Amino acid sequence: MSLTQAVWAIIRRDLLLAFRRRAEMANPLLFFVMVVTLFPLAVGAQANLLQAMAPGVIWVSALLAALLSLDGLFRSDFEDGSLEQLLLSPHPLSVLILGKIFSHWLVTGLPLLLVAPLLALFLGLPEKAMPTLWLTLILATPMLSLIGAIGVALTVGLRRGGMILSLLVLPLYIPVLIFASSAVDRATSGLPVTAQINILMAMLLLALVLTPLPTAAALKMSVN
Amino acid sequence: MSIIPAPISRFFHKTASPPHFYALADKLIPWLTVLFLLLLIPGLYGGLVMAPADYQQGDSYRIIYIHVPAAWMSLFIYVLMAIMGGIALVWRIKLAEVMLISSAPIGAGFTFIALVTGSLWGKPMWGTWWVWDARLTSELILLFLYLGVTSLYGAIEDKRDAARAVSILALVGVVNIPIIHYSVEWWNTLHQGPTVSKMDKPSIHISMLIPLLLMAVAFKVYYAIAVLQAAKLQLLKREASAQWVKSLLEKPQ
Amino acid sequence: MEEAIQSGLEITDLSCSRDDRTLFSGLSFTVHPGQVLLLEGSNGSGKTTVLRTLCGFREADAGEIRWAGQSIKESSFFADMAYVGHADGIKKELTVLENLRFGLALSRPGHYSIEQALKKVQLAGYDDNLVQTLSAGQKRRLSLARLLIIHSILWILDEPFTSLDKQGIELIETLIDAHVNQGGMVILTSHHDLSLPYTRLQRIHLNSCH
Amino acid sequence: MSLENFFAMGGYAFYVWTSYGLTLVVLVFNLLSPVVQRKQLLRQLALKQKREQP
Repeated sequence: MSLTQAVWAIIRRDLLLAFRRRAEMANPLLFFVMVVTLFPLAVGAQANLLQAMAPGVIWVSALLAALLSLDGLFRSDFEDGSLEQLLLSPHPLSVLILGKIFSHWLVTGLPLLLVAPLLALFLGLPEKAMPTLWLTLILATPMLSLIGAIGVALTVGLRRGGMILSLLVLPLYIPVLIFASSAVDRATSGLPVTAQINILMAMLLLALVLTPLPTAAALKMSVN
Repeated sequence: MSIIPAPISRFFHKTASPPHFYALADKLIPWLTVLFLLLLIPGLYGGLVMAPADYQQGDSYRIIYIHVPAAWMSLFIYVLMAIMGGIALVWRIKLAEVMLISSAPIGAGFTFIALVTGSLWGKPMWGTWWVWDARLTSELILLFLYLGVTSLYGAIEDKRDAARAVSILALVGVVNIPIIHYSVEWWNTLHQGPTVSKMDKPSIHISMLIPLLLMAVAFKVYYAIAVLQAAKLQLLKREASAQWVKSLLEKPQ
Repeated sequence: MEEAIQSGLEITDLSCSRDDRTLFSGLSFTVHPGQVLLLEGSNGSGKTTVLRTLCGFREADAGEIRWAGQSIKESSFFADMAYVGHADGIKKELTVLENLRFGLALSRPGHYSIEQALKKVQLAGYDDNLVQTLSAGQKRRLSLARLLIIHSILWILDEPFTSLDKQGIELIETLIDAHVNQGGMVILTSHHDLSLPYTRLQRIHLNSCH
Repeated sequence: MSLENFFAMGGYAFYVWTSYGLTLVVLVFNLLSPVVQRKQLLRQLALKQKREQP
């Protein structure tokens, strides 16, 4: 069948799987909310302090939640042999992988948008910063999935890949963290954020083009 | 491979064959050591004795002669590792894999030196051991990248797979380094204002510059020696049952 | 089947090592249309590695694999083959039908419809059952049903008879026989001896080189 | 310039000499550890070879 059909089939199957394992899928989201809740408890509940920290806190928590969810991207496919079948498909692996990453983002990245207002409420983030928070989440969470996919692909064959995964992936997340949280930070004080948003968009395009290839190469190495 | 003329390609394959390279390394190391000392001694003398004290920072600036070359080396070695990774992935040359993984601890060492000396230099200047200065922060992230490479290589049991994984990682890392560097610079100017970093441009006088360049070249030669030593070890590990290792063992040491 | 495949699969001088140990070396064989190749050997003799090298998961240290007279990277090899390994590539949270449809989507359609294939492996009527409710033998048969619905000339099967009972084994043998009769090829490893006509069956014994 | 002045480094002796000392330690370690490990490996391999073909 055609490549588009194959990619759609992958997306449909992964969404269906996520739906059947929904209890598991909610974990990163809960983790995200819980990490954000910990901050006021640790640093004190002064409104101005929390508000100043809010963009950073939200983005660090989003990064950690993304990291936690990454393992689900290829793990079960690796264990039950589906990954081998994916490799044997006559279609280009890097495109098929994009389908997997897209559905992973739909399941783990997109829900962050839904809880974002809750967090803004917790941390006293001004309402005028909400659109920017959403925009950065829309632009940056796909990047977290794309970049993270390289790391998971490299470590999926390891029994204790988790620790190494964070060592590999977190440094690569730093630019995303810097620009996304700075955009939200500026939005809270009503400053323009076009520069940050443009950079995030450019980085997203770059990630879309550049990450599938190394991910495919790494998966081939892992299946070996 | 076909783009490269046959004699050149043959030359590379011969040089890159493990026994040939092993012997070549043995021949090169003494010469490189002499060259290293010829650069190091005048470099140190010029830097620690001849060069005048800085009018603002006094003698503390003399840390520059290791801090800056080490910082240069840390980037240089990572880029070199990525090139080796590319060669290893495209042409499947075992030597490139070996050079890549041999470089990692040396590069991490230089990164560590750049960090610690930066902090030791910062203390008298800023009054604290650590400032989130752009260069130090980038250097810290670079250290994480190096540690990622070494721990990934260590974690994968089959060393051929491990070399492939590390090659991919080094290439991904090298694409990210400019992005990380740029974003950190940008973040730094945003949050701190440009006054902090006197460290980047001390008023450089020619008598200060020459030892700096000597030290920079000396560090490069040191890297060549260290990487050859490490590569000899890695080659032996990877090729332990090959014929050339067996005949090497029979020769009287 | 297609004319181009007349020469089948040719392996010359294949060798493979892991870490420092040679798993096999100088392995050569040819599989023609209508033939079954049975790889035999003790545990650890590299049977699975041979199959995984053929699938392109592992790179051989030396040697050549040719399909229809061309090196496998240039030929239609990956579109013409199907593989069932130890892990059968079946999702236990999906139904029988969903699994097969997904398998079909990744590849080209073959001789049989999903319905026919399920009947052939005696899983008719299980369409909407979740795979996790099936027995181990049924799962095995489901993974083999995938071979029937996608276009595949060469089957590569790693221990296809594990967790199958006597009837199950006979069923798979019938399927293999039918596939070979239509000009297909099969390479498999098995502890169980095949009851196929001797002319069809080629055996290769891998003795581990220590 | 006296030797004493040289070692005092204008009052920055601790920072300067710690930097140079640490650098020396790291560089020497990275140079010698593969040499030591290689010697060990060669010894092991030689022993193994002797065992296999007496």
